[in-house]
Amino acid sequence: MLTKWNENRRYSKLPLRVYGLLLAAILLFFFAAQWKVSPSHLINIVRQNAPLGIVAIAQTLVLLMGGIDLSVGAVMSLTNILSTALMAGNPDNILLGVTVSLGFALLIGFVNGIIVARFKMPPFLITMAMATIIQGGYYVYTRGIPRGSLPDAFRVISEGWLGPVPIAGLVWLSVWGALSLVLYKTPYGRHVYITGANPQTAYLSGIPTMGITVSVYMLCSLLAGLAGLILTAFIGVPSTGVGDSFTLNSIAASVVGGTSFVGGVGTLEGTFPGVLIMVLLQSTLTILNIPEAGKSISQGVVIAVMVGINMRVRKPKRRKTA
Amino acid sequence: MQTNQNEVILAGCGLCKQFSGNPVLTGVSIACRRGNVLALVGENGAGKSTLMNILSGGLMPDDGRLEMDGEEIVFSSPHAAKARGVAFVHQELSLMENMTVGENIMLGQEPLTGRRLISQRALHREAERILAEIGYHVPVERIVSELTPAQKQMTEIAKAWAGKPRVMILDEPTSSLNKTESDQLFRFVRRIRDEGVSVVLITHRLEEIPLACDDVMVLKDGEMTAHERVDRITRDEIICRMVGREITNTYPARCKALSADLLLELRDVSLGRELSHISMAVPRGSVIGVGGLEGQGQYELARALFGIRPFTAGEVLVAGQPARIRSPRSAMRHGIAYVPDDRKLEGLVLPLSVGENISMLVLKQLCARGLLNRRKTEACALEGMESLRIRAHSHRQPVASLSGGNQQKIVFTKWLQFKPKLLVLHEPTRGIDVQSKLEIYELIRSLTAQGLSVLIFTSDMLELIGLSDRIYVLYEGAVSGQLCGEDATEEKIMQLSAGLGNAAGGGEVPHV
Amino acid sequence: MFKGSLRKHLWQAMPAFAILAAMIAFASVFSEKFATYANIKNVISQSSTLAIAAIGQTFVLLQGGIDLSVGSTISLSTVILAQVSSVPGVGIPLALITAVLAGALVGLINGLGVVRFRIPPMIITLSTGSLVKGIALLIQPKPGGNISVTLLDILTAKAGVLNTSSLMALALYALAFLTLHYTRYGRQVYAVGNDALHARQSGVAADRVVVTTYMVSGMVAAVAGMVLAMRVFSGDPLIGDNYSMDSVAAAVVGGVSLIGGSGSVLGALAGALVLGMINNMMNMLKVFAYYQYIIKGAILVLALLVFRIKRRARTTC
Amino acid sequence: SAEGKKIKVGYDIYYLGNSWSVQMYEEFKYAVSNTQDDIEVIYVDSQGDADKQVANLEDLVAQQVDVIITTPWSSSAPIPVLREARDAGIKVVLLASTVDTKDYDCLVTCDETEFGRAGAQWLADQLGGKGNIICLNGISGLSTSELRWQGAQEVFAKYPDIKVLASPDAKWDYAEAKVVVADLLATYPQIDGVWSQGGAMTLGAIESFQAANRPLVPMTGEDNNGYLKKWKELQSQGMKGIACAKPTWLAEVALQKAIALVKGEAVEQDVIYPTAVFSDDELDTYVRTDLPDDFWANTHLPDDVIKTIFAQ
Ligand SMILES: Nc1ncnc2c1ncn2[C@@H]1O[C@H](COP(=O)(O)OP(=O)(O)OP(=O)(O)O)[C@@H](O)[C@H]1O
Ligand SMILES: Nc1ncnc2c1ncn2[C@@H]1O[C@H](COP(=O)(O)OP(=O)(O)OP(=O)(O)O)[C@@H](O)[C@H]1O
Ligand SMILES: [Mg+2]
Ligand SMILES: [Mg+2]
Repeated sequence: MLTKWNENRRYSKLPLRVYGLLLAAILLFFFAAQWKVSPSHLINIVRQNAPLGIVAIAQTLVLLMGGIDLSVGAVMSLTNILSTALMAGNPDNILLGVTVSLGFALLIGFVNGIIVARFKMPPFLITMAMATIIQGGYYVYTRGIPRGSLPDAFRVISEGWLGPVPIAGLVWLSVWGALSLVLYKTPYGRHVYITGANPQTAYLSGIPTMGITVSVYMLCSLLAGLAGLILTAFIGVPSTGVGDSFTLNSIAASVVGGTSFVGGVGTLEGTFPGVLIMVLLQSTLTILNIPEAGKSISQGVVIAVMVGINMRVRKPKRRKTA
Repeated sequence: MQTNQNEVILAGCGLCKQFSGNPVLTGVSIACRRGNVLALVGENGAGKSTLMNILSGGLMPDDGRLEMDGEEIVFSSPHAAKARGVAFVHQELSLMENMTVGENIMLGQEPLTGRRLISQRALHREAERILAEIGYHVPVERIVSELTPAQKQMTEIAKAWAGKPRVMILDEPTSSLNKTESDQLFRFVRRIRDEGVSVVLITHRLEEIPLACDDVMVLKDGEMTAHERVDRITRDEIICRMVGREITNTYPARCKALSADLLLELRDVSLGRELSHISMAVPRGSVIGVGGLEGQGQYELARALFGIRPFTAGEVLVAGQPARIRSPRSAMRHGIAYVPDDRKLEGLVLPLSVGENISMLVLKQLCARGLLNRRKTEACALEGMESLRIRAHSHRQPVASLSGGNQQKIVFTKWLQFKPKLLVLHEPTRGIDVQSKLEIYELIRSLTAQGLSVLIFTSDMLELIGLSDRIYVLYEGAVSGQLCGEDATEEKIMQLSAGLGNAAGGGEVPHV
Repeated sequence: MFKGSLRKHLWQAMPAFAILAAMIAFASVFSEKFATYANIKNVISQSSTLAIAAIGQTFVLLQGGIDLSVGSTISLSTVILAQVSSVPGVGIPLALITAVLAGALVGLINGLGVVRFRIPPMIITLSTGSLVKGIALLIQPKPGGNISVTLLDILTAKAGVLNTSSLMALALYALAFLTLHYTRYGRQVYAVGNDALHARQSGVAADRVVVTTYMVSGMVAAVAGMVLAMRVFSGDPLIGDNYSMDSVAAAVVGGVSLIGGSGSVLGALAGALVLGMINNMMNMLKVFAYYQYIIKGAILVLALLVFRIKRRARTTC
Repeated sequence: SAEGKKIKVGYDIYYLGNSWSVQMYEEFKYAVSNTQDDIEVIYVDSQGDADKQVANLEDLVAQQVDVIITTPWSSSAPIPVLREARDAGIKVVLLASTVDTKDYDCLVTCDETEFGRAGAQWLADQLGGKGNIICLNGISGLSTSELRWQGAQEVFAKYPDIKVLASPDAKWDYAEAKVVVADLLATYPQIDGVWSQGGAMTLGAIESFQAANRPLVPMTGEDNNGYLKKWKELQSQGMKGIACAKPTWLAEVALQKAIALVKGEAVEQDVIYPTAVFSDDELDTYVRTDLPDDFWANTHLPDDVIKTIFAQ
């Protein structure tokens, strides 16, 4: 029994260490707030960060598949502008706003995926260029002044509670759960890992690598669109560039959670604490009233140290054999 | 064998090594002597590469010590070992794909001009000289990624030799070489031995041992089980020490008559300028071998069959029906499986586990209600490991941490799970130990008995002769002749390989 | 003329030169003001900061890393110059030395983070970028400061369309070209970028090579910061932000592989000029701002796509 | 730049991603369409990037415009290029933001420190010179943000009993402010007032107070319609607010000055308007419930133009 447990632990993929770091981050947060904060504030933090949580899951998927998507932030901004413009405060238009903005998100993911997969282009630059194009697109569309507003009914996804559970948090957790199931329990998910770790082997094993790549970029954009909608529900207004900061944050959260850039390594179970660690850190710094310069410094140091700890323990330094 | 002074250059005493708690070497001692060639043999995963890594500074032993010229020494890095004259040609090639052959060979010792800048001209001239010294020709200005595996292997050896080492360790250097090339290598090895270099040669082709080696050392499960002069030990004894029991018959009996029922037929297929008008027939339940010198179109033919770079002309018939094979997926739909020659790049997914690699082609079958079933996937993985005796601690271990031979077996198992009708094997036993080889041969035979056909591309002459029911020999992208299993001899094959047709009814239309 | 792998590396830079030529031709035809002395001078001075930063980025990319702290290092360098250079007497040399040393230190931290603590390059450089930005904000919370006028005169002294800064950029390119292609160190940078493990097995002190490339990048970014400080005649803790991404884009448009091991620093020069010219070209063609984003993105994609350089299948980020 | 010739104006929009900047640009365009003079405008966009702004100004110089109208993103970066422009005989009009030298022909703006002071003074009065407050800043390192904060600090320094609990950056951004204020509310049981640099931050702060079920406290803000609407909505519940306003019609003035300069008329160098302050009583005249949040109240644009620009 014990050996069995031991063996399970040795080859376990659950990133326990990240949860350890999360615990540390929570303690630090409470310590900084001198234990005055009520634990329900933590639930609120989960609620408020559902957009980041979801977009980080999206980013993790792409990283697992061996890519990267620097256009998620722009997609979120686009969804914000499109959905508010289309809903224009009218509850009857919610469906229209949601479908059209998610449709655009899917289209962007499709273009990203096709260019990356079909023409074997580096996703780092392609998605970066895509972000610029999207930005230009919504400037042209809005002429600089975003229009429209949200019907109150729509804001339920950010402000609503089911008893003690915030709906936004629920959406986040269900996205996590659903994609975990897909990633670990379906052939498709396996194919994502295989394609990410070695596209050549994947191709020679009859895995439709092009389809996998395109679909993952589409899924990523779709999730970014969803995150953008929830963010919009939070903000309640259209505003250019609301999603921009989410690109780098989603990558940082994925990596803090143990996902690697080389593809095929990482889990969604790590991304969840990764996101919370990032935002708790941010809140801790606000509470401690650290000025911007100090925030910048401590954020840099803490992320580096956390990823460093994570990496170091995961892969003990060893000179490799042939 | 004129033995020279028995002076020991590099020695390891009582070396021990564990990986995550699993002992791989337990108290092995080894001595590399001046002017001596030591053959190191053992099953896959016996610890040969690990031992050599320790000798050459790639790994630190957990216990035991190294001595050089009688003094204790600690190599902190491969660089340190190299500086002391210990060169190691790794089992897995370690060339810089984006550099030229010459730049690779001279890496770290580039000739400098007066202004301390690299002289590219002198560099390539020098590289050419080193290659000539070994007795090979490889175009020195070619980018490495464009080379054949054999050319890469030679470049690798030249690179090691460029540093004028006193101890040269070669880890399975012949696994990607054909007979002529191997012979050339052995001539070189004998020559540098006579110059006083100490050579350690790891190989799974036991017949090569007498050709070049003075001593044999056998490893089994991380322990030394024999250390003898070559002339005092027989091949069977070596095998016995390796596996712990006696093995006699190496090649299983071939099937008597080829079936008239063709599973695959190639009619006049061509591929650009690389393959021209090839016709071949693969009867059901047979093993068809394809031989020839390196680079005569074997690589292209194997890959075209699997749809990676499809034929540009001609007809392919699968089970009598014309088939359009445009991609690996369509090849798989026709029941074709392909075990590629480069396992790391094309056969495995290194960060994933043994089980995930084995089951990757049959995921659909392992599902229950659309979701992967844990019990089924585990059973699949365990059965796959069992069938080829894959040596791993657990099916959840990452494939990257397995020994080379075991990795090769995983690629093999993976494709067997797929239950193909035609198995295209490209150097299937590269780096596999004798016993496992035998097991694979037997497996191939038992599969053919059940109606599976096998098309095997190999540079191992004995394997080609021993296993094939019919042999096609390629020369410059065309079939230069075919031989029936019984008639095949090394000479005939060599003749055909050199483009000297008509050796044995070569060129006849391949019908049964 | 060039032997060995250099020919291949230079070949990869061709698309960037072609795009550059096409852009110049297009703009000269459709805008009478484009090919004027005043504007050529503008293009050159607008591109020199990016061109210099791209040199360091190229070293890091070739070695298989990425440096996203370039932008903050540039800002820090401007701030150091603004704070120190006008101290009477020792100001100028002290400022230059401090800035370069600071850049080297940033690079050292990046390098050690990568080799000692195995933090992915993108993350460690983003982190140090954040750290350095904080330090720059601490030193000088808002744009301004006193840059030495003597220094300004030196660095903006003109020689035709070129000034000291652009001449410096050219000199750095020549130096980088020789270093990368004609020294053992350069060879090692490529070797590590091809495969760090194999390079190590071949006796390359890979860790040291990695660390030095980050230090080169940091120091070169500091120089880029000086050039920028002269352009804006002040220190500014935020001004460099865009250079991190742009320097990567410049190098990659110039054919430097994001997975390391191939490409040439000359390509990075062409890439930097392409990027540096997009804005100018559109201003000269009077393209309205809204469309500039779209065109800039499209040119980036085009630069990579049109020529569809066959890369290794394994293109990670 | 002789009489009767077409006047070439280079207008630098400092940041298209900022609705205030866009409204100012619309105001400028409207003024252009109304002017009697024969002018041609070349627009460039600096994307809130000091470095890009310098490049854009250089490009305007190369195009030999007669006058440049720019909103310096950094108070020092454009100095060399503006000098170069003036050496080339180009007039320079600074709009809504200044540089650290006098190397310009005309400056049209409001006093930023006054903006900070006015809000802070009002808040201090509301609190009776005593209480815990939080302050929401823009972006550290930008002159607007630094100047407004400087003005506020001058006032708070006079009231030793006013304690600034925290003064984080919220980037004039609604979402950022909402998160930051939520964190501060969770930590500090007693917050008596909010000083904000405006933008959409005050709106975010109000919503966070509401979400945390905390009583509303006096808050300062800008004439951003989103904030005004919220304030109006909550006025009946006792919400106390103030809006400092930097007018977008400064652009109209800038154009007039630019034309005058090119024509060789005398123009005073510094045209500095006082910060307009809207208090509770004036709210009704400025709030526009029919317009979106991104509208800024202190404008000279006629209603029909506003309606087309901000059409829902
Ligand atoms: N070596 C490879 N490794 C991974 N995926 C590959 C590889 N080659 C092709 N693919 C993928 O397989 C699918 C189809 O392959 P196919 O051979 O038809 O490529 P292709 O688009 O025709 O390219 P080309 O025109 O260069 O031959 C695509 O998803 C492609 O991305
Ligand atoms: N880095 C590692 N981590 C964990 N286990 C390892 C590692 N390297 C080697 N091993 C294990 O050590 C054992 C010996 O490996 P080694 O590579 O020395 O075998 P070998 O004798 O060279 O076999 P082959 O003939 O297949 O090359 C194998 O069981 C292998 O799984
Ligand atoms: Mg081995
Ligand atoms: Mg094709």
